[in-house]
Amino acid sequence: MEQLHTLWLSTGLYQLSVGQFVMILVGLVLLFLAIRKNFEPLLLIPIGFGGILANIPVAGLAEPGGLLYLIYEAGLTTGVFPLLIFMGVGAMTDFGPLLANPRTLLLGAAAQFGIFVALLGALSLNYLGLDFSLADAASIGIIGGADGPTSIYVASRLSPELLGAVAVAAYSYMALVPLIQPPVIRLLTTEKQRRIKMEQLRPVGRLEKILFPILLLVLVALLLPDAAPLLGMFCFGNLMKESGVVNRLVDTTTNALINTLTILLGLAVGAKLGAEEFLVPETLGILVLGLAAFVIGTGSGVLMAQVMNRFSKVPINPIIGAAGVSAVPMAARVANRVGLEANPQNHLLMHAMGPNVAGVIGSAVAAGVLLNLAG
Amino acid sequence: MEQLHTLWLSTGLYQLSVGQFVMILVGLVLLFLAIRKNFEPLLLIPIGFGGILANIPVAGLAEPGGLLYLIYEAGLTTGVFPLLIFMGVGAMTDFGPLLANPRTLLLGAAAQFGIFVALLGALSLNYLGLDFSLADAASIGIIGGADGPTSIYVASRLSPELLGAVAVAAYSYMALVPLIQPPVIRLLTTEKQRRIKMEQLRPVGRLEKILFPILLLVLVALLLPDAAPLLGMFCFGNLMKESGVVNRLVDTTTNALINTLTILLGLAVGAKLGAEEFLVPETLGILVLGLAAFVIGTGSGVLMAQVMNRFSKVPINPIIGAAGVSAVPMAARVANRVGLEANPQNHLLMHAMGPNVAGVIGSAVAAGVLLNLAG
Amino acid sequence: MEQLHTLWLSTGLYQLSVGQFVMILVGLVLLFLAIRKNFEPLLLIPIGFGGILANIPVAGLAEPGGLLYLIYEAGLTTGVFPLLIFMGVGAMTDFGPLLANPRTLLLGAAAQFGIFVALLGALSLNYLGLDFSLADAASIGIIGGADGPTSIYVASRLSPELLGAVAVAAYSYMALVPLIQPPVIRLLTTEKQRRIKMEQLRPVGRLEKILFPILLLVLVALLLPDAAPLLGMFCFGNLMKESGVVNRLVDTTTNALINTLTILLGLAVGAKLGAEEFLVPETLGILVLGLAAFVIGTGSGVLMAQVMNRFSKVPINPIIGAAGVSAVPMAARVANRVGLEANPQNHLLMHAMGPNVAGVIGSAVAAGVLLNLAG
Amino acid sequence: MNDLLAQGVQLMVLGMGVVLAFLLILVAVMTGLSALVTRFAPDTTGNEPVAEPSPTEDTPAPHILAAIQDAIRQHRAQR
Amino acid sequence: MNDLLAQGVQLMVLGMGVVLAFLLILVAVMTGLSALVTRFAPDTTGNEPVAEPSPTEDTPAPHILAAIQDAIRQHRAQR
Amino acid sequence: MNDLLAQGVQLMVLGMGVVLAFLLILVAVMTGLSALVTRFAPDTTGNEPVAEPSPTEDTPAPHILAAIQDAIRQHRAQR
Ligand code: NA
Ligand code: NA
Ligand code: NA
Repeated sequence: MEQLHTLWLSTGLYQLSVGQFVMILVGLVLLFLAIRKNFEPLLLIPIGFGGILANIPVAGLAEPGGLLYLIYEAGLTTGVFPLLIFMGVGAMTDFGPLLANPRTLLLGAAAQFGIFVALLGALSLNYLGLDFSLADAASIGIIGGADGPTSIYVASRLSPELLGAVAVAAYSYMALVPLIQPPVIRLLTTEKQRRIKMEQLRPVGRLEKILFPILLLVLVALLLPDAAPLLGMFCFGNLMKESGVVNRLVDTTTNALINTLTILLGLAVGAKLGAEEFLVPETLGILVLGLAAFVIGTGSGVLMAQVMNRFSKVPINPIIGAAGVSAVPMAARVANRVGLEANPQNHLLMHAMGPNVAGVIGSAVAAGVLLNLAG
Repeated sequence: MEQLHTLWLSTGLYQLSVGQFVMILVGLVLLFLAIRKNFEPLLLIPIGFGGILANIPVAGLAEPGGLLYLIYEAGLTTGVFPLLIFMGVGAMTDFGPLLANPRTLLLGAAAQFGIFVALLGALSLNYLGLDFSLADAASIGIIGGADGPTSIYVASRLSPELLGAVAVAAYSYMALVPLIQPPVIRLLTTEKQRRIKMEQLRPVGRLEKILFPILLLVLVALLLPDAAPLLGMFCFGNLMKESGVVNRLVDTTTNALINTLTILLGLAVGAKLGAEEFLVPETLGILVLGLAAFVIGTGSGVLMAQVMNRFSKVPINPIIGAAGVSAVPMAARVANRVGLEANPQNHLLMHAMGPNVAGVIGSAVAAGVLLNLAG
Repeated sequence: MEQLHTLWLSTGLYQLSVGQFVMILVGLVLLFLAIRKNFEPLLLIPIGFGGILANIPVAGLAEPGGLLYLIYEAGLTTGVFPLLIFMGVGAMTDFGPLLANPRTLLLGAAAQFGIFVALLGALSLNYLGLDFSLADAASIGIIGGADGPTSIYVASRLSPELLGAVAVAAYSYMALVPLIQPPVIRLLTTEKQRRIKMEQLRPVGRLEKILFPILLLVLVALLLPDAAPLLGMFCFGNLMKESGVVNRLVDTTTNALINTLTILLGLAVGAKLGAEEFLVPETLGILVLGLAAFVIGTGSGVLMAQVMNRFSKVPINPIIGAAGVSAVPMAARVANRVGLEANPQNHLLMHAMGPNVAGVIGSAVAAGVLLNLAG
Repeated sequence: MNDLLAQGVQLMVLGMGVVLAFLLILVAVMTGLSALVTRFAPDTTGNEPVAEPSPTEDTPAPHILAAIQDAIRQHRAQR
Repeated sequence: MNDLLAQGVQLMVLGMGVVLAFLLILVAVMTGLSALVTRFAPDTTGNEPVAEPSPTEDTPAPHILAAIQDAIRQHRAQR
Repeated sequence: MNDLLAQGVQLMVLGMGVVLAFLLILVAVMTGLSALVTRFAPDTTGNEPVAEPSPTEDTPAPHILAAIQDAIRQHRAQR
């Protein structure tokens, strides 16, 4: 009888707080979006499920000793998961289109503007009663990098308590890129500009592809060591791929290893979806600012392309500037689709891949600056 | 000369204790059973080999700093290995047959009776001079769950010093299911009952299969949070599989990840086969009680089917009640085979899969109760 | 402005020391050798890249909290990585040729002589002003074992500060085996000896192959427990393979698991390529002694074959003695090639595989002795 | 000792009770679920997937896109 | 220093001694093993496996069983 | 608070400056790289690999060698 009482006291029905109930609903919504709407399911299924697990009362999965807590400590407090995932991303990235047209790097640079506008926006929200430190603002801004591992790495370093909201915003908006970007692109371009045909990209040889990650690494080492963990692992993965002599390592890196880490990363992020951390006004601010960052980044990329067209004879279709936010490869596909709407013969996909991967480098560089100066 | 002496003093021949010698023989027997008799080789080869390694004198593989010790601490003291393996099991489980015939869940519930009888039995053995606490008795009872990761998880939480014997008993009896169950089934059924044909199972749609793990998770969260780690990870794996949108994660989970963890889990369990822990009278008690738990669980499942036939017009072949112990998928196969002996046209395999996976849920629920009340 | 200064102070250009610059060049050379010259790329790409990362100023990747440091601590301070890799090597090794011709074990024993000569050589270098302890000398000697995981395991136990140089030397000379061994072989054999045809190897049954790793394990347990971690894991991998009943575990062990660990091991070794540890006169000594160890080991193997031919009627082609250093399977291939030069009909490959795998056992035994007596 | 046995019996009663209760509730929930699904989403009980297999799942990595472009380029070159 | 060299020589003698001794014992054991196997289990020296490849190794997961049943159901439906 | 905003503006200017500067340098380096490669290693800009696919990459494990020998033995036996 006493034990029955003990048992009842430890049921969820007795212990569940309103906040936990709401967060379980949030988790279910994420699962719905992932499964039914195909919102980045590789990440949002583990994150959503982890969020539910973290909010089960009594079980304490996200508290010291709990499974999610242990995964979080092992992989995110240390930074190991996002860095190794970034290695895998590097091993899946082809810099060929970028090497064939290096100036598209500037599109990837410009599109990072959204990061810093969102950062300022976060600090401004302090006037509305929210409470964001400079580090918090940097963690929010990096959502505009449109790159999951980079966002998670920065937020786990600077503002672990915001990690849940930042990661959810980052992956959600990446999934929403097909809805977010087209109106922005159309607003900032004319129909005629969107019809611009671009020159066929030159083929890029193996030697160039091998040397690129090495040169990038050396530049990072000399100029921006703070970006070395992220870009270093990224270049490492890419060099393994392009070297062509360690295919078995590349195979594991891009399959078993990245898949395992993706599951664990998602669960660890879910551990940060505790009600008391997530159900705060700041989260709303983060969601709004993240969206703003995506919009502004998209716009900056497009405008940079317009500016470059002023100064260059070889024209750039400004649509591909939008791919500079990264959100690989979704943003490049969106650019391709918008281009096809304007001119059904105009396949921009490969042209957009250049700024797309440039955006990955750009936001990693921005992450380095933020970690150095806002940390 | 002095060094030669040092070397001699550190040989196994000089240092080997009788207990270690016996345990090395036990390890060899496990390897023989695994390789020659095909006793759950996926687990018993790593466990048997780990047991031998743990008993090599001087080397100290199972002592602080040793490899097996480190693996044990990383994966079993934390509970991470059995939980992640349970995720993999979830990703390999099909709840279709259970969804097509929900009342077979009751068979999976009834078959857990063996757990609690063995628990009582363990406490009774205290009268014969053994020394089992309530936690110990719970760890022994859970052998009757006929589910490796569940048994190991519970034992590693409640009675780490019994883990070796519990795991060996659990996997050995799972391998012996084809010998243990048929006589029990025949004793408790008539030939005519064993010939009962069951209705064709209805097909189950994808939506139901997706919703099931989510509903199960919500029920666990509300009613039995103590079972949340086990059933949560199980449902997570199952949802990944049924969602159909993260196939690459499912592929890794059910191959590279579960295989790696199986090897490490086996070695870690082997670390608990040290002579001083295993060669005690308690081990004999554990082996006897484990067998009893399997027999009683099998019987309870069959009898529950008989009871259900009293109250229902749609008949259940009582043989499939035996599959309620779990021991997936061996017990379902045994049920199929016993059914074919009675009626060569009567394929019970799919009907037995329902109680079979129900037994996994049942023992995880029982584990939750035990962890809460006996911990 | 102040922040710009902060940023400038943290650039690599400002902070890079000469030593770090040199080590980055060393890393680039290793990458060049790995990619262009195919020097053991599976290890030297991760090691070389890890070496560059470790020498990026400010980033602190190899300092406490840094990624490489964490990987090093998790995998090498504990010894887990080389031991699990050795399990994978065991799962890829076929003892058939050795079982068909057991006396070739003696070639694998003799070839370990290089280890001990290099050890003595290291101690002698103390007269030239270097500073090697007995443990250091043992770590250097083990390079002559021509076996990566064994060398790394011993060095990480006995002299972590020499690990970088030892690993680089070991893998470089393994890659250089096709250049190092042929002249030594030709010097110590006559053309006529190199033409010796060897008897066809008998087929070896499955039972023998299963029993071999078990017997080896038992011998290690009884006679040389210090070699138990290395040889135990090696035998475990081999038993899994030969048992034929856990193919899915073997598949993961020899692919996803060993590949992941190889990447991590390489990066961890790179963490020990810090300028202040590597750019010391001792490193030059290590490189010279490592080469000497390979040469002497090769010679000892060949001479042992000559000696055995004195006492046996069944002749051994002395070339295959060179394969006793291990460097699997490169040294066996070199033996095959040198044999074909002398007699284009004479395929020595399978005959050389016997001493080749014997050399793995031999150096693991030597490692056990060194760990016991020099530790 | 007697006390321990009593605790054991209590645990047995409670444990089997919880297991049976939980799985009975689950039977009810599953039956309800099945009824709901059959009523409101009957098409999905067949073999058709609930959602069309999404083309964006497991998105092709950029290097596949590069390979595609290579193919396009060669195709154009041949014309 | 001299002392260290002496230790080194001792280690060399002992080390090579142990390596040779251990591998010699292993030669003896392997030869004995081979003789025993050839005498008592000669069939297994051929290419036949010791035990028939067990059908229960790597047991098909339940969802494969489900697929099989699906196939059976469709087969019956077609008749 | 005002101070924080000022820091934010500074961070924005500096951050965008560094991103643009770094990527501009990278553009220059890539253009240089491309020019160098085209001048000194022009053959490699085609589709031929820089080095012949090395036969020693991913060296066949010993058990594959054993399988090969098995095949050779059987082949000889058949003659
Ligand atoms: Na970006
Ligand atoms: Na069960
Ligand atoms: Na060796």
